[in-house]
Amino acid sequence: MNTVFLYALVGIGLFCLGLFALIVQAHLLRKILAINIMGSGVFLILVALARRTEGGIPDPVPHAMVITGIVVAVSATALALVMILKVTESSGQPEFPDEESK
Amino acid sequence: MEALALLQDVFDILLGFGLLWLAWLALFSLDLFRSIVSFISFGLLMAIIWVRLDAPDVALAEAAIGAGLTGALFLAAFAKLQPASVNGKGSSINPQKQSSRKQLLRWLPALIMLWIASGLTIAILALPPHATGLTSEVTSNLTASGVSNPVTAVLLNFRGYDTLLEIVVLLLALLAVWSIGSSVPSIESEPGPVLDTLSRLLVPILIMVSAYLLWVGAHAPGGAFQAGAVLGAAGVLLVLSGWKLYPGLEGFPLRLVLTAGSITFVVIAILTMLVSGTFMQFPPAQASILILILEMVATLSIGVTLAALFIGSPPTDIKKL
Amino acid sequence: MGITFIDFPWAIALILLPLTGGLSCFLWPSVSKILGLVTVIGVMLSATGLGWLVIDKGVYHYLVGGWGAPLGIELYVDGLSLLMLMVTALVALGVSIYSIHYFELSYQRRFWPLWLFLLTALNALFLSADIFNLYVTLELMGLAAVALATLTGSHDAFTAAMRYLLATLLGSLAFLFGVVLLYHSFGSLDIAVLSERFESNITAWAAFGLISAGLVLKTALFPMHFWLPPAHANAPAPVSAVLSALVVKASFYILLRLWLEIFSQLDTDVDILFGFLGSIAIIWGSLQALRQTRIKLLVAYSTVAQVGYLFLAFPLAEKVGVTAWSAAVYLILSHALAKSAMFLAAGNLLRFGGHDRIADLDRVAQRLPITVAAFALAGVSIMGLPPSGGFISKWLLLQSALVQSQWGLVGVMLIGGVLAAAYIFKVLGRAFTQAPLPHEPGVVPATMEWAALLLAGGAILLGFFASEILAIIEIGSPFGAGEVKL
Amino acid sequence: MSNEIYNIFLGFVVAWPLLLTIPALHTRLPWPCFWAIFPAAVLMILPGEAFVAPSWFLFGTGLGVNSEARWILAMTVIVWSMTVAVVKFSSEQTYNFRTPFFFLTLAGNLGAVLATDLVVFVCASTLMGYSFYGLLLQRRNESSYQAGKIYLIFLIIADLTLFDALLLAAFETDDLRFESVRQAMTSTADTSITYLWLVLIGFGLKAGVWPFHLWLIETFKYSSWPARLLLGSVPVAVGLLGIVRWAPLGGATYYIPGLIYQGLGIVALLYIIIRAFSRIQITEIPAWTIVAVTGLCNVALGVGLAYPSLWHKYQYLVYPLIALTGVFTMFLSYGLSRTKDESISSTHRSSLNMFKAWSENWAGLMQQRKQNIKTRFVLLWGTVVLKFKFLHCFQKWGIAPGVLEQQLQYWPNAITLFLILVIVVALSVFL
Repeated sequence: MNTVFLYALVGIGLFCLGLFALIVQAHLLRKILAINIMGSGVFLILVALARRTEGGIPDPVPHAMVITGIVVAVSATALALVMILKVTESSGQPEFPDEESK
Repeated sequence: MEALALLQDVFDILLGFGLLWLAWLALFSLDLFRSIVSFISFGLLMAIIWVRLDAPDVALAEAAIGAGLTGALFLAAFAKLQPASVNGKGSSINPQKQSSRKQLLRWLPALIMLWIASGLTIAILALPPHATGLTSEVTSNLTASGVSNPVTAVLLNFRGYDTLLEIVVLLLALLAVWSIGSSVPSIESEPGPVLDTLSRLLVPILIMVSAYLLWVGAHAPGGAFQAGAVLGAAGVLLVLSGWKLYPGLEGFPLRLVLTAGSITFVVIAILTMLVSGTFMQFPPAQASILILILEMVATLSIGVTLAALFIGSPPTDIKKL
Repeated sequence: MGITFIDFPWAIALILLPLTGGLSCFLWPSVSKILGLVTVIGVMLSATGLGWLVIDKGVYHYLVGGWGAPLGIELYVDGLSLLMLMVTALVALGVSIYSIHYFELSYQRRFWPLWLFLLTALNALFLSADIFNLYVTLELMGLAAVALATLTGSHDAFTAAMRYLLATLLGSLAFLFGVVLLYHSFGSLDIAVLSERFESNITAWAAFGLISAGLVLKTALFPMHFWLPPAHANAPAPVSAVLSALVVKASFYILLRLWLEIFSQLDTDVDILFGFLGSIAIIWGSLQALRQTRIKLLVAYSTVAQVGYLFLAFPLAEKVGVTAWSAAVYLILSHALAKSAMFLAAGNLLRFGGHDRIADLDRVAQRLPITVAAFALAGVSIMGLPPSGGFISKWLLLQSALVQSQWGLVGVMLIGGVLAAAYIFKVLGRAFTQAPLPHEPGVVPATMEWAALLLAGGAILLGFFASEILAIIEIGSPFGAGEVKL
Repeated sequence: MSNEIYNIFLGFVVAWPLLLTIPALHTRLPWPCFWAIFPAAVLMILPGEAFVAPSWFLFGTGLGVNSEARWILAMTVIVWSMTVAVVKFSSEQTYNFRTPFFFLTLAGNLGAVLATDLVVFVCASTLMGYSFYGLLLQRRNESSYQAGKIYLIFLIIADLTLFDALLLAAFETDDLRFESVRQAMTSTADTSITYLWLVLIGFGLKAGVWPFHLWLIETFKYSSWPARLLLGSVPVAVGLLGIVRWAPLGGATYYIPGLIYQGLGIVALLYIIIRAFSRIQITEIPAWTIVAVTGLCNVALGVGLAYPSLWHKYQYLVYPLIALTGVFTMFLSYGLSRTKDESISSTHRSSLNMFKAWSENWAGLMQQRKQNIKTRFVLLWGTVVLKFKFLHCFQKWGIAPGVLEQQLQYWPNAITLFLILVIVVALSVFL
């Protein structure tokens, strides 16, 4: 059972690390990376905790949920990346305009 | 036996810390390119962890979509970003500008983050060590679902409605990307001889792998999304080696292929409603063939959509309209 | 087979119609206008059919795939979700009529599929009774909304939409985290099953914290509203209308639903926190609206203020339950209609004058009487003047505050009313003065004017059907037992 | 005439002008303004009392007509028809965009007159008040815009006050008809004083009762013909009617408010007399007359509040008096417009000058003194401002919200706040 909680804690670590980067990193590409890593953290917790079954066969529902989640994440990432390009094109910087001046 | 368990624990701990370290590198490494490479490695490590957690379906999806395609998307964006930001006012990443206020802005979130992490840790450790979730429900209904792989059963039968919406999300992302329509031309490099040969060799293999994953998904790890992602990877490889879609196919045929997955889903859902009276209720006898049809078309759509997302700019036919 | 008219699966039609509509608009872009309009009319009919069904037979359950909870996904319609679906259909109709002439040809083919997918997401969201399914619909809605918000293509729009995208992704992730914790604590994703199995423990409160914060971020409650004004102000007018009228409300709806069904079992003081933030949002949003020099920003900040009113229902519902919740629902409905009308009217003014600076809005009333009338009628509802939907909702809120002697909240609501009157007359007053036109005005097609008036008229009409609508809210008694007294 | 038809007709009287607001209707109809008033005129001469309460309407309340309302109705019909006759709204060839406002105001006015409960009265008088704003701005110049702005501010405050009063009334009683509200307010002393003051102030603002007469004078000076003629009957008479209908008169004794109100009325009259001899322009006279009349009404109301028995004895006089006020001021405005047009006769003017010369000796002195005090005050204030730099303070206050908003939009701040919210929400459950 240790494995379950070990990986769940790693998931929390990823989530918080991503959140931290989402706040402090100005570069938009890194913000998107951060969102992706946060998502991975949540998925990790979801799947890790699914192994708490007694029979040894993990609960398949979280697995399906994570596959759905991964597809959603890649969709959001693709959209975000194109938008970063647009923001950069018009402002010359891959950052929010208010953060560069600070 | 005990030594083996200990070894496994050590392996798990190493994997966990490796994952955190790669995440740190991806987020805070000074060089953006290194960050992205770290992110791709992060995805691969993640796939290994999924295997460790007995989730081979997720591992396949992660390796193909999470690490592979997302990584490729990031790399492509990175490549396009370089000229864009150089043409502009130049990069603003200037470490000397850090004021004391900015320092505070780093410490305060860090503190809060520690607080949240500890709160979540307590919340998760408080969970009971044993829980069955929905395992028993899935197993008892597995025979009626038409497939023997429980994950595929959940994805395409028990919670097929979620999957329908998810395919729509993917399509929507493509629509959005096309609507925004980056004016930065996609990378048009001459493929070197290595890439050229590689693509000639790899693409047929990838298509084979995709078909296998699709077929095997009914009773073993695999399925539409994994197969679609592999197909998408083949598409990416083709694009990278300079392959272009025949212009006549860029219009309606391409759009039809892109929407085929969703359309088939909807059509089958309505057909089942007409037959059994309930939306998306597959009759157990026909369930396996219906799911196979669904997965085949969905794989094609997902693969093409992912490849199109990688290219980014809409086909000329769409631009004209 | 023998499906009678009333047994027709209207709920499924509400999801499949816009979905197929969106797909066909993508396949045949040249006829997307007609396809889109037909779809939206179909959605309107389906919503009416569902309404008939639910009013006639009570709460509606649908087991998708025939599995049922906890294994499969269920659709669930009670009075609350029915009203949300109906107002969605109505706003969608108005916005679609408006859009026919608003977008240029090249934008039509981009707008319609995205918009119909957004409509799919909204309908699916209001129908769903499964928290993971809610997550998927939230993401679908968020991505579609962001994509639509970029349609103007300006630099400001992209920056604003980027911020919006990050905020909405973060909100969804927090929500998903909460869903994960709930699933692993109670072993189900179905709201009804969760509600049965729920018990207050440490994991539950962490889930509650994550879910509420994520949804509050998406609902743009002060101080989480940072993304809303620029995103709503820089989007094309029909998109702003949908974002303000429906998208913000969708996340509030989820919060309300989960609060009522699941988290009411927690012993919490969060309602006081929500009430406090809501009060600040009212004052802050109104003050900011008053400071703006552009109409669209003014209207966007007004949304921030009106969202504040929604959250006042939480502390008030402690004692008078049904009345306060009904007030919130009524406010959602009337604000949806009024705010969409306002954004559409602002779009007309923008089209007419080529700008939306309030100071230069002179001499519009003479040229665009219908638009100004729409703005004024919507303003009446936003201010909460009788007779309008806004009046009924604010009346109910005030009444519940008075019954509990919550004088602070009464004061906030009254000040909010005065400020709302001030910012609305800041625009309306300008429309009556005389000034020569500096340049050739743009052409505003009649459909665009009448669409705005239709929605504004709906907001006023809501004031006349209070008892009927309150009766619909009671179906399935989502807010517990009790009766609303006007 | 059967009861049902009578009831339907009652609703029709109010709904008809509302319907006519639609341009497609009133541009096609010959003499639309006369037709708009016509049902009301018919109702005026129809015998009998009626009360209609359509259940679908707001809170299930309704409209009604009785002998009291008939007086006011008669006044409304007379004043509106006269106005129409004088101004001839739709005689112009081009489409006049004020015409809809005319119909809206009329509908609101009729609704308020026929209202039998607080909610309908509020709805109708709100509609009337805001559409009257449209009529006021017919001249479309900067000064009329300014005057309209003042009117609007007063109107909004008045509506909010009345809304509070309405809320208070609903808090006390479920039935919002005038009679039951009056009874409920009389029986419970707790809120009734607050309610009374809210009503008095709200309608005082609406009717331009001294000291709230500022908007009345300004509006009268700068507004156009229809608005001037209607001023006495639309906002003022409806305001007075509101006080009479809403206030708990004739029940409990409100000695102190009654006394204050009598005092206010007398002060108002004195003030107007002084003003009249110092610097009133001849065109303003109707406006000042209205203020004087409302001052008189204040005295009467004060008496009624202080001595309920007197109120019972003479209350039948109130409605005719209000009706007379409206008609009288309209004729006054109309008459003055004629004299002004034909230039005021010389004798009239000289007598006016005589009054002026007489008054200036006395009032001019007051004026000078006032000026003196004012200068001193300004000087004092200036030193205070300079010393404490209050001005800068105020400037900063103006900027502060903007700066704060920018800080809120700054991404790290925003997300940090978000995280704090997560923690606070989770903790507040836990604790």
